[in-house]
Amino acid sequence: MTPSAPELAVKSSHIPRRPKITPPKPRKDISTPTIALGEIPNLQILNEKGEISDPSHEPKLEAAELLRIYRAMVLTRKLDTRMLTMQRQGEMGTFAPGMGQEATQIGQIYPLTKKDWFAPSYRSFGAQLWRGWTIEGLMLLWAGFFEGFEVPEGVNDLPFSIVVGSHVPLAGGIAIGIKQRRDDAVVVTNFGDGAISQGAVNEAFNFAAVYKAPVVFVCENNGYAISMPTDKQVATPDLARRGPGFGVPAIRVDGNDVLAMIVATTEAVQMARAGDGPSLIEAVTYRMSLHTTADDPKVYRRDEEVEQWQAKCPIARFEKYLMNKGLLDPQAIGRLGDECEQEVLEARTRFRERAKAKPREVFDMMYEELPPELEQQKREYLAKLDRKGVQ
Amino acid sequence: MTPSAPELAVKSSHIPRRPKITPPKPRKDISTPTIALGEIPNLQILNEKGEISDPSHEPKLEAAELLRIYRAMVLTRKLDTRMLTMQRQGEMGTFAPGMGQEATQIGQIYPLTKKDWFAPSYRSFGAQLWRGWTIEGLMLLWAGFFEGFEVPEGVNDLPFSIVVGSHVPLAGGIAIGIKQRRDDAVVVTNFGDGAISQGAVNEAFNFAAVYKAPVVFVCENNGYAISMPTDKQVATPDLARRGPGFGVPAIRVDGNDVLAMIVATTEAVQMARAGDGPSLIEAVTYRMSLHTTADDPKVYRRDEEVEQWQAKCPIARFEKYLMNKGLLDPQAIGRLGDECEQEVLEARTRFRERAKAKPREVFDMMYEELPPELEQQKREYLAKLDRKGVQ
Amino acid sequence: MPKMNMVEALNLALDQNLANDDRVCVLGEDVAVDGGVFRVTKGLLEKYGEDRVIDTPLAEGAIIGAAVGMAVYGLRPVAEIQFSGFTLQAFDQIEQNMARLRHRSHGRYPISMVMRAPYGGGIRAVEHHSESREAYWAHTPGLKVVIPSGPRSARDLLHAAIDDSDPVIFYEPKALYRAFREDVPDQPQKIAIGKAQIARQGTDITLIAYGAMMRPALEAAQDLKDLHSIEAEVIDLLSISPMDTQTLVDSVSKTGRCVVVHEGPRCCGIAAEIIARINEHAFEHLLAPIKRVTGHDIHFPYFQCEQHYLPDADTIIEAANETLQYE
Amino acid sequence: MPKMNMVEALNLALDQNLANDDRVCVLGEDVAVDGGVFRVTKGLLEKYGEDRVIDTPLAEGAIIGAAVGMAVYGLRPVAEIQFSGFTLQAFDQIEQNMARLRHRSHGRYPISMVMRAPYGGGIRAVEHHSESREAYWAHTPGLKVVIPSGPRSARDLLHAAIDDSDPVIFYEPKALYRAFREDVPDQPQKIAIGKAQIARQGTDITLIAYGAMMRPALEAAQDLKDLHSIEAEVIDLLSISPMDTQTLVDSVSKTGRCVVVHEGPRCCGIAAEIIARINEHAFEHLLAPIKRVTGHDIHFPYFQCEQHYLPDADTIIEAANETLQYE
Ligand SMILES: Cc1ncc(C[n+]2csc(CCOP(=O)(O)OP(=O)(O)O)c2C)c(N)n1
Ligand SMILES: Cc1ncc(C[n+]2csc(CCOP(=O)(O)OP(=O)(O)O)c2C)c(N)n1
Ligand SMILES: [Mg+2]
Ligand SMILES: [Mg+2]
Repeated sequence: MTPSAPELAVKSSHIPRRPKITPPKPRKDISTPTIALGEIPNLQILNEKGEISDPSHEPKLEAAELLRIYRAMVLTRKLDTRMLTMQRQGEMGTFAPGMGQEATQIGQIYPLTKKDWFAPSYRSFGAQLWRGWTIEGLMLLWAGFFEGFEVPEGVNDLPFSIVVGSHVPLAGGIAIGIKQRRDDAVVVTNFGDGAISQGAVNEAFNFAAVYKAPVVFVCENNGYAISMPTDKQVATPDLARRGPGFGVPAIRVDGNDVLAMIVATTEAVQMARAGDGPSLIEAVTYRMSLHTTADDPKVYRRDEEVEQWQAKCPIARFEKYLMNKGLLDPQAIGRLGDECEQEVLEARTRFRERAKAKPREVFDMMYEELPPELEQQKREYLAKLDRKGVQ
Repeated sequence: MTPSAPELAVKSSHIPRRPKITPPKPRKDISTPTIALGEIPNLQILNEKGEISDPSHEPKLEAAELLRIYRAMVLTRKLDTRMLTMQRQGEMGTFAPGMGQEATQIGQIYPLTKKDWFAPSYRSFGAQLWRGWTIEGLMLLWAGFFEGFEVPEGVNDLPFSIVVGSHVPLAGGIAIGIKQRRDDAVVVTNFGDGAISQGAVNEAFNFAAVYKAPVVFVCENNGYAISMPTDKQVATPDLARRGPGFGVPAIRVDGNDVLAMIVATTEAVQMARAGDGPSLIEAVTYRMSLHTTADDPKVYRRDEEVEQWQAKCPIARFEKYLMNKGLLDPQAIGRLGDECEQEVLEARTRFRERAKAKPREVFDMMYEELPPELEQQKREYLAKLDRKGVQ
Repeated sequence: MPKMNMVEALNLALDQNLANDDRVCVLGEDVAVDGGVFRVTKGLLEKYGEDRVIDTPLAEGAIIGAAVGMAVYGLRPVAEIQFSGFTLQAFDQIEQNMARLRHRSHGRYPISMVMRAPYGGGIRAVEHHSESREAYWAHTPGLKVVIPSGPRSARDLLHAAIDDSDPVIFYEPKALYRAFREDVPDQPQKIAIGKAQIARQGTDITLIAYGAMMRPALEAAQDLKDLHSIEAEVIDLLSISPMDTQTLVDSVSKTGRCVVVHEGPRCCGIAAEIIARINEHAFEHLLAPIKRVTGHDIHFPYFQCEQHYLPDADTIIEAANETLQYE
Repeated sequence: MPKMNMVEALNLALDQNLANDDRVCVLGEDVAVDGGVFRVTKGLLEKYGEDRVIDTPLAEGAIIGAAVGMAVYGLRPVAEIQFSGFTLQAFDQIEQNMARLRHRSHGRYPISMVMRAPYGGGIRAVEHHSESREAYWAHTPGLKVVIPSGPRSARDLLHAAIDDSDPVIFYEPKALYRAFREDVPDQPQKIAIGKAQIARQGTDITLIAYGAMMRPALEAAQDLKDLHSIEAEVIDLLSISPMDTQTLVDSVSKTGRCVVVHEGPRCCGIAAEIIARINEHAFEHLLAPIKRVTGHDIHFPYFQCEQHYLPDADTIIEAANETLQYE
């Protein structure tokens, strides 16, 4: 019996002690490396020039699928760029741009089904769009409208977390629930190179390892936690090795290589689904843009460093690969870009229509039922709105 | 300029940026293994039969020194046993016996000087005695008398911590202070196999590694955290590997072998003093007695297990070694035991003399100066004592 | 009807809920094999298996984080924190996730879970084992906080807490765990979270207390009657948040005088909130300043002094008399 | 005397203390190279070097733990937590070590340190970035809590906090960081922690506020005067714990009426404590129930609604009028 979350429909009187896990269907199209507990393996499939550097792991994805992945990355970047403009024009609050991390974003949730779970941190536009969050929803919430946080129907995800690392133990908890119910879902959660210093994240590694919970930890090492470079955040040459210290197998992946991200996540998800427990993927990428729109990166990093990473752009690299494969040409690229831009602009229109503050709703969703004291506070507050003539 | 803690006597107007660290005097009498970042080394020097199993690391300590170590372990156990009797007779509060961990205790602080620091957890009788805490002081605090927590003159230690793991970040902080001041002191902190699951402890590993702070982490793996066996606490075959995941070199030591503990700690302390940063020592030992006097271990562990460990007793083992060396004979053992027993009993007498509750002092030590509101509460409280006729 | 102490009553409530609803599970340090350091979860592992009665590693933050995740998934976890002093290790998870996820998810993930923890003084414990910091949670929007005062209210309240679709902090007065026995019926009495109980009727003064302080409060009321012919009304708060303001206001409107009793620190404690509410709603009925008989704003004393520190019947009587004599 | 905003004034205080006392050091996320996300620590790294102006990994618990350790060693750390919402990650270290170590060590290790954190609403921030939970710390024995209301009090209070031999929580109203400028003398004015200031004299009603709420409170007082000829006395609390009860009681004894204003949640908030104290010490002078104009017991709203949620002059005037009209 598989429960349907969030409310388990049926109560079973007896829960079997032995796992009944759907055996994973090994994907024929993706050959996986080995996520390990010892030496940390490295994975890159597509090099910076867009050439296959590790043919043995090149996934055999269909053309349509490859283009879908490409489009998702382009859409992510278009949204990012547009939001920055909107922010600069005062239409958007402070937000965290994801430019440069598109491959990491799309790759990490590519192998998930709708019934799997995703617990993202705040810099996760790309993955959230792929999972089914709407563009206007994301715009709404970053513009300070509460309803942007509404989880869309059919999406099994947590709203993203603003508090660094604090959602990671929850991802483990969902996975513990899944395991208890012999559900065959898995959880993916992401967090940054800064987050890996949080006690909560390290506690979550241990819990997941102890319960062999089906959760994939994706650490997006984008080089910085605000101004703090990764090599001052930790004393190790990589972040992946944190995993084996807890018994969580790990791999270090070129996070600007969407194929490597897909392959590594596929293996990690298969492991989790098969009952083999958690794993940690360190995705090495770079935050091309600002930490948030309140940040000035010039204070703490050199332009040359940014330029070096420009050459490793995940979208350009994948573009070259697809062009070499004959799946894209400059025209198609232009058309696809326009299409994505259009999609973002249409969403912006819907966003603008919905961008109405609803100050009368701030007491909503606090509790199943508002207690009397809060009812009274609400009356007091509404009277104030009335006095001010606020609707 | 070396500061004297806790109050830095002189304010220097300029602090040098380059470390001026006293070069460590390599001990000729102790040859050390290599605490490592890769494969975790194991260290045992004295096997269960009291024979030297690793001659290359046998420390060349003088007879008097060996006997001092032996005596410290015996005294620790005598105190432990006596406190249990006192507790059963109602003269003592709940406390945490350390029986079986005497070698771990003495070994971990053996290489420290008075000006070094020690930040212990609650199960640290042996180490605290060695460092200069008095027996009656320890009795007082476990019997619920505040003054037992008074740090003796000349002892540079933290009072032990009851909250599992919470003192470990402080040890790191002291070490950061030491490093800032180019002081050549080091810090040793200990904690249990359960504590290693706490976020605070893992955060402290990272801080220490990042700042290369002179701190030695001693994890006393005594097999249990209350009822939780170590192999359910973590998913790794050992705890030492947690270190390298953070860039903290580690070693796994037979914690019932006091020579191995001394040798490993000596190396760790030398590393720290030389500016080479933190290290982690996993001391594999066993809690022979109760978790605390409120605990019934029969619920969660088998007698046979305890019996197996009895054979590995750290005191008996060292005793055999000293007897083989001709430094001890049954008579001397008996005499020394009686002496230690006597020392404990004399301390108990002093304890009993001082075991007077001082309810009028509960507002003391709260602040440098009591704020008016607390002055008022204190008056209120003293009036209540007056009414009750309590002195 | 069997007579039970509070430990047995809580165990019964957990047992019945585990039996009746397979979404319910129990997790925490030493709750399974050991049956809990106070034995509240004894025998549950044997009955419900290790999937539902879960020993956890030693990390309170992760326990609450995991429980919130399980609640998101649709389970109804009852997490035990071994002593309330260690709930601070989970403060971030409690405020940032447990209290907020219903709201943050726009209602999609109600966090129907309970965090149980023994709190309070009186058992000769070491540092950090005697605190009463329920006011932290009362000051935290999104939570409910309840505290029973005996075996029966413990059982009924725990049922109500597990049933609730919002996160409930369930503080257990550890001094009462084995202090006395009460009749505990087979089936729980439905009680609503947010309601206080009038434990003793009176007309001259209102004594408000909860948890372990109910015993000295009732004792004081009896003595006031016996020695001074004063009729004290005693209110057992039971639910700290939401608080049953109406019952408090009604009583004080009647008596005009009031003493509030709790163990926790005074500054910004529960008594302060009660005074503020009575000031707002029954100002015109007040005949004397409301007195606070509470813990002091100092660290809980080492145990040889705790009996002096903790509010007791004498202190309550003294405060009541001052209040009654106020002109 | 240079005119400064609060960020500059705080920077000056840190700079002077770093210069005058080499035990002082600054640590936190992004405080060194970046100069702090609000630029409060800008330029300090260049002047005092990376030993004393320390960028830390992203772990608030470890920051406070490290700072306590440094204080034990004899340094005087000023730890920055980037937003007060993340002090919860350090709650255990704050309560269990920072607040207690002087006591636990029987006076041997006074913890002379400051924890700075921006708090409060008004800057259109995301979730967890607008909270005001100073009451958590006021309820925690062993700490002091201060909150400035402008550049000058920020500078003087920060000096006092660093000078203090006890651990001080220093909350900075982030809405005021660049809101206005004040004359800030070269040398700090010695002010004692624990003292409130009468920001405006009056006879008809007392308005008590602190931090960013001082501005609407003063605005309300001006309007009450201009529109209703009411003379409101306005008190700037400055020190939340210890609290200057005497100044509050004296004022309310004179005016008989009082409104308390703060941003944080109402239940068990600072206003509740103030009401309790005035009730205890000035009961006979009270002519009307004391009103609370505070944040509500809900999560701080997403920023499009925050201006409605936050107390403002109008709401204070409304409350004052109700209080004044009470018979
Ligand atoms: C617990 C906590 N501390 C501090 C912050 C403030 N803050 C927001 S993002 C950030 C840096 C995060 O770095 P990283 O984890 O690498 O993620 P990235 O922003 O690079 O994606 C900080 C310090 C926060 N949101 N939560
Ligand atoms: C933060 C915290 N959580 C829970 C406890 C209760 N408790 C006291 S000792 C203990 C087990 C500790 O195990 P370990 O770290 O292995 O040390 P040991 O007792 O074996 O020496 C627990 C859970 C505590 N004191 N502190
Ligand atoms: Mg980052
Ligand atoms: Mg242990």
